[in-house]
Amino acid sequence: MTMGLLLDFFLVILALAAGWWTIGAKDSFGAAVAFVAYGLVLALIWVRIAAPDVALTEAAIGAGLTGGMLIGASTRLESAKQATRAGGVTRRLAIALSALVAAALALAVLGLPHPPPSLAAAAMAALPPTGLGNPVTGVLLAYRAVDTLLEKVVLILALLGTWSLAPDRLWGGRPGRKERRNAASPLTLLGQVLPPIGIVIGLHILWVGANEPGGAFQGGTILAAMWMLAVMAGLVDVPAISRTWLRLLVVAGPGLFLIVGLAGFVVAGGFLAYPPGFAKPLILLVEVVLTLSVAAILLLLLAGPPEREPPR
Amino acid sequence: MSESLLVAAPALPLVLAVACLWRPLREWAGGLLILAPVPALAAALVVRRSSVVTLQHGLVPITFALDVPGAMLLGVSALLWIAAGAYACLRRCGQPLGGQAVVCWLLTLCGSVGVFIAADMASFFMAYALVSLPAWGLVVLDDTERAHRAGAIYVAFAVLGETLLLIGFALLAAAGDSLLIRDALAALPHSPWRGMTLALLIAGFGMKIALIPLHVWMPPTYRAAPISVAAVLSGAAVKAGVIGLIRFLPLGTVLPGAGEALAAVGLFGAFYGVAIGVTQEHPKTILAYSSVSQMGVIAAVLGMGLGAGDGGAATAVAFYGAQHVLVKGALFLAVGVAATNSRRQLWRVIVPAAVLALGLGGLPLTGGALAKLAVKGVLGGGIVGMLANLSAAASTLLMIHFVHRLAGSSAVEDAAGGRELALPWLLLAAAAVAIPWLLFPLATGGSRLAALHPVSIWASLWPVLIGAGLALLRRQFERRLPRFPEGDLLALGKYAMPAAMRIGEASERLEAGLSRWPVASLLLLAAALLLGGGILIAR
Amino acid sequence: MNAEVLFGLAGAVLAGLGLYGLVADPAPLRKLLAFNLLGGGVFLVFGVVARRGAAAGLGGDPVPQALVITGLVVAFAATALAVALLRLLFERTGQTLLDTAAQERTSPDQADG
Amino acid sequence: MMAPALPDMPTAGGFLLVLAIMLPIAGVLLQFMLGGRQAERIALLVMPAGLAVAVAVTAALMLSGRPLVYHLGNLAPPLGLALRADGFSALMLMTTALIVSAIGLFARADFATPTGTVEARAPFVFWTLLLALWGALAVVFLGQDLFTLYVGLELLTFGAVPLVSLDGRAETLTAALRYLLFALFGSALFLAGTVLFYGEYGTLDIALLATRTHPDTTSAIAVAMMTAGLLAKTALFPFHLWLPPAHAGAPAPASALLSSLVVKGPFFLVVRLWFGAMPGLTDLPAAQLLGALGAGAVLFGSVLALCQPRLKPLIAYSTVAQLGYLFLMFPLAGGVGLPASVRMAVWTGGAVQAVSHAFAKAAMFAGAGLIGQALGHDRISGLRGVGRALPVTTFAVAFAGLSLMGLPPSGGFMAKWLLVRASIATAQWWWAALVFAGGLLAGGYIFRIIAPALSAPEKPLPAIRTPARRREVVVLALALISVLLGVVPFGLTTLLAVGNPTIAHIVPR
Amino acid sequence: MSLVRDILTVLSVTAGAFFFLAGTVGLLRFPDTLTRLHALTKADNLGLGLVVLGLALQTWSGPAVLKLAVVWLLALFSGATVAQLIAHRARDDRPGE
Repeated sequence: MTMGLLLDFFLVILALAAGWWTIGAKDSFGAAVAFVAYGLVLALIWVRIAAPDVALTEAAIGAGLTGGMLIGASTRLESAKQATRAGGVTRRLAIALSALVAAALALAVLGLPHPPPSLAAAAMAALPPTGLGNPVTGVLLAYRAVDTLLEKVVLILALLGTWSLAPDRLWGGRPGRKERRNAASPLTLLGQVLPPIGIVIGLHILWVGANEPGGAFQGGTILAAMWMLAVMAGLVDVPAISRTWLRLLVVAGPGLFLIVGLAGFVVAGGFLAYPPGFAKPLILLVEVVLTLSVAAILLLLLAGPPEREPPR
Repeated sequence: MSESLLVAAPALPLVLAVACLWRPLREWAGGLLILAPVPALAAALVVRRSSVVTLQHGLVPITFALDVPGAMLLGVSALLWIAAGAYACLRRCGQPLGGQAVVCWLLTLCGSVGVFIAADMASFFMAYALVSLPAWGLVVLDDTERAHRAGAIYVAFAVLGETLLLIGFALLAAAGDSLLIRDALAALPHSPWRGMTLALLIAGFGMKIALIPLHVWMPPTYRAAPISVAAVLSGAAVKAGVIGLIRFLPLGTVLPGAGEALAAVGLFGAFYGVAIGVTQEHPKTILAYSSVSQMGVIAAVLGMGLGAGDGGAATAVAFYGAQHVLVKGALFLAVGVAATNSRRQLWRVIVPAAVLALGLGGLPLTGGALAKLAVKGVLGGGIVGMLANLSAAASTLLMIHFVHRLAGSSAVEDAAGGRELALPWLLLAAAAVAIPWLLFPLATGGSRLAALHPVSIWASLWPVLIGAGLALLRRQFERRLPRFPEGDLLALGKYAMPAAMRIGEASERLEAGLSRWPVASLLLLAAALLLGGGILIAR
Repeated sequence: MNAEVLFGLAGAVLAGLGLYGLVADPAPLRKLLAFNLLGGGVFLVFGVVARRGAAAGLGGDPVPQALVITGLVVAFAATALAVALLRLLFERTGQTLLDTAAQERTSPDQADG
Repeated sequence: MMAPALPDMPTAGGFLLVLAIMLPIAGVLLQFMLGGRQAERIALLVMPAGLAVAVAVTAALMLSGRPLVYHLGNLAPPLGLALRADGFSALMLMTTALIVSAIGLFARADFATPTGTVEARAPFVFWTLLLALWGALAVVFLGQDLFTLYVGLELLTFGAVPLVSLDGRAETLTAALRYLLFALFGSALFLAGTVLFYGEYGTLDIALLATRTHPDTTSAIAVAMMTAGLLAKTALFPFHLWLPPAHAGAPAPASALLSSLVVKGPFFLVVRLWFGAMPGLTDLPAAQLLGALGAGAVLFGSVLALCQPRLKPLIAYSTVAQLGYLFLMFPLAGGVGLPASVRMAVWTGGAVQAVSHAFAKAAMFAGAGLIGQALGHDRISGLRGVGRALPVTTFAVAFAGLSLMGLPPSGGFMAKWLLVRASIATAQWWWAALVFAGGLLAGGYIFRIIAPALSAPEKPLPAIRTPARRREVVVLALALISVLLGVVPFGLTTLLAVGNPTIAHIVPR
Repeated sequence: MSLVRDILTVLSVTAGAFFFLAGTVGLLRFPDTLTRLHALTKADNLGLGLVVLGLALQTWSGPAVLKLAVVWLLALFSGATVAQLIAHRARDDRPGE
């Protein structure tokens, strides 16, 4: 146990150091790199506190996607005019107030009750009818399904918001610039070899999500990463945003989820209720389609607003 | 049946106002202006006193009732509205009035009628707002720089008055836990906020009746408004404040402090109005200062009534006010009519106008003399009564000055309109003479003969004579009189402007600071900590 | 001192670091990084809450764990939208400052059609 | 203190709540998929349906006198999620449905897909986000779970931010970015509080929390953080830095939605938190702090509105000011021994203020849009003569102004009257003085618009593009509703008492 | 038997950790991009391989060993590619060549 605590202590030091670096780094690029490190350390911490599903998500989203996106942004904005640093008084006040709020938060955490309240038992008790083995997936797709559904709508709105920044003339066009394919580039090789393996792994993570750590979002992230890799290697191009199949792909997941939910009114006596015996297949079906939608949305979010003329 | 007239009286103008949004109807607007006040007049004549109508709609029931003071003021106001309406459309020489004019006129009329019959606070407040705010659209009708300046001042004071009243009414309603004026008033003497309530109500209504120093809006407004508008505003609309004080001051209860304070302010205003008025040039401005003075007398009477717990003051004041409605309305129209006459025929206007004007000073046998007689009892014979007599002398002085200016400055208004303009004016002038005689017994319970008694005649004559003497004196010192701008104290506003600008600039500087990200976000953190602290401290 | 307390305090400190960056760093991109840092801290506290609720043979309460997953996705969506805005702002103006536009709100005639 | 009530059981008709949320959401998905002109058509189709659902919810509440409750997936809280509509929710839902529909009709001219194009950027984004905002608000008004509400708030932010920068000018981009970042700041704080609540009570369901919460250190910190986060999102003074540029910079129909509805979402949650999840907080000094910030908003926002040279920023600062009145609810509804009639007055006053401001502000911004389009600018100094050119619009703006000033018979008046009465009854007359000052200042800034608009132009106006009569009528209708709310309160007290145990017992049914 | 496995695991993982450490020291101490890459890729690929080997000895079940092998191979492959990309970039950026 002490050995474990020592490891935890080490991880906390690492996380704090990465956090400190993220805030204190001289340039944005350094800060973004530090943030990726922070995300990875956090992922390890999640493993330490018995939350492997969160660890996977943190690694994929927190460190991977968010980090990658911020690193990309920091290189793009390198030449941005730098604002003057906040004045000494501001900084001192900021330090004082942030520290006070953090102290309050710490105080609140220390004041959490014993024995702690928990829904773990309730979540396990409600799991058999869904046919799932992983209670986290149960929470995400059955008990609190509406959160998950709305979260997908949040993603779609973020995508719409990103697209809305395109100039009118380029509306409907392809995001990003065309990557040139270069047969000699190692990236091309990577783009050819890795995606098939990645897709298998992504689907595997989705599939095991029903019973073990993993699930739609983590799987979708890997698929999106593979797609992005192929795009970067110039093997495929990002589709034009006016493509009907693309739009369909984006809304298919939440759409199907919604339809299944509404069908619950008829067949299971309630919105987002699953008919007994069909719960697991339905949930898996929803998850598969969600994974595809998530992959598409993530790719498009990474690709940004349309930058090329729409197809005629 | 006759009670339905009580509903029709405010409803007809409102309905017509809404209907006038439809353009073709506005072609007949002139007729509408004359027609709209007719139910109110009928109601004043035929509806039984103490009849109550309650409409049970909405959040609060709307209650209308008619008592003697209300009926008197309602009737004469309706008459003035008819006459002024006729004047307004005759003056346009057959051209249609603008939509803004018609709608604002009708809305103001609706409010003007409503305040006299409203028996609950909600509908009274509503009517009071109607009589105050849409009138802004009438004040600025001439669309001149002067009109807009006056309009801005007018609306500022109207809104200020409304807001004071809102809080006053809220206090009153809280005291009585009822929205009926009668119930709320009955509870007022026991209210813990009695002083505050009275102060707010007097200040709010004082704004309307131009109680010093809240009078500054009145001269520029009347000066800038078209003749017919000035007539209804000075005659009818101002009486919303009078009826407000009648309705909301607990006149049956002895409240010496408040009453005497009100009386003192009122009497001061009665002289102050004259003092500034005699330095003015324009007849409309002089009439405005006369209103300041006359309303001061009314406030004094109410104050004495309040101090003595004299419930009869209400009727006396209403009678005094009714007389003022007709006279002041007729005098404003006279300014307009005078402008249409050539200098040689001017006497046809001047003579009747002079009689009416001197009536305000209490010339024997006029309505003014009757009015002064009616309030004499309330004022008493002491120093207050004496001061009231002296104020009559002062009024005479001011009115002689008015007639003088009226004769000396024909064509002060543009001389549109023909001879037929005189018709509504003459009608009103005749009413101003006759109606006080009709109402006198109703108001005082006494006989008309009392007014014909030589003692009474002398009592009202000597102030007039003194006033005439003062007028001669004034002519002697004409050149040496100081000149005050319209709205006298308003000139102090120019010192307030830079202060207001400084507040604005300071706020903009503050905003520039607050809209900086670090400032706002630090404040957010501070707020979070304070909120947490605020919850924990109390634990 | 046990692991939960340790991680809980770490979460609070990380949140404080994030708050400081969000308040004091003038560059929007750094604010965005700080927001994500702050989010990480808050999620970590949630993780501690989940860990404390370990029961029924589970290493942690699955409900907060699931909520963290949803929260991470939402935070990512926010980051994506903000980055897109930042990039466009940079392309248009060559800078990404938040405070100048507000304080120089004097340009009189930017009529909104 | 609120009597501890048992968590609500699902009621008949609860499915309406699902529809109220999912109808717009389904619309968003369809719009995104079909795109182009279909986006507008779908929005126009969803409007009557959503309106009907809102009416049905309100009617169900009025008839049964009980709140509607639905358990999603037939699973009760704490493990499952509940939706619940009490009187206040139904009122806000109804307001949202009406305003979204009105603004939808109004915006058709601004956001028509041009002929010859399959899909244009601004129309597609606007129509989709219109329904998205509707769905998000429905979540905020009906959600019972703090985390679902968090997701709803994010949905609201993500729907609102792109609307701010819809025209793509650099200033609006900056405004959108400020809005987004500050809103995210608020989200993080809200989330931190949510976490603590779960850690302490093992549930996030508001009805369950109401029976479990006690004001210990952790809860106090949690509530403080959540409240601060919500204040950032609702732009209460002095956290309003993002609001004026965002609301003044967005296209007129979008500004109308943002100013009238979107800022009410977080406010609604503060009410939920303080009166629902943790009853008893309003007795504490913290409630006075909220009231004080509200007072600052009223005074400061109004003074700045008086200083603005242009119409839309003026209206935006007026929103900052008017939001302040809403926060008077907190100090006024406190007090352990407070009579139910006073609570009633506070609730009704707050609700009427929220609703009438929503209608008035929607009318104001829409009217400002028409004026701006007609004149080609929105400088206040150049408004002379607009009254002649656009009489209906000017009339509507004046009417809406009446409500903002709180003059009778408007809804704003009714709200202020009730708040003043409550402040007298609770012997906190300083709030009455604030209402007094706020009314005067509002009178000032409304007068600054109306007076020049009604005067004759100095020189003949350049060619005015007269808006379609239909659009003017929509603006007028919005303004009239805000005024009529004071006269015809539509059974408001009865509705507001539904599901509000502090006042339910005194309302006659 | 299991004792032998444990000993092998400890040796293997320790050796792996040593290579990681060496690679990291190289990353920090070497003067330019190419030499740093040199230190990092070699040492890390070998280090990860040794760690994976140690872990595989512990699990000793088919699928798990397979997964570990896949992890190592993917890391090798992507590490190699990324090193190539960085090296290209470093060469292109080097001034005066």
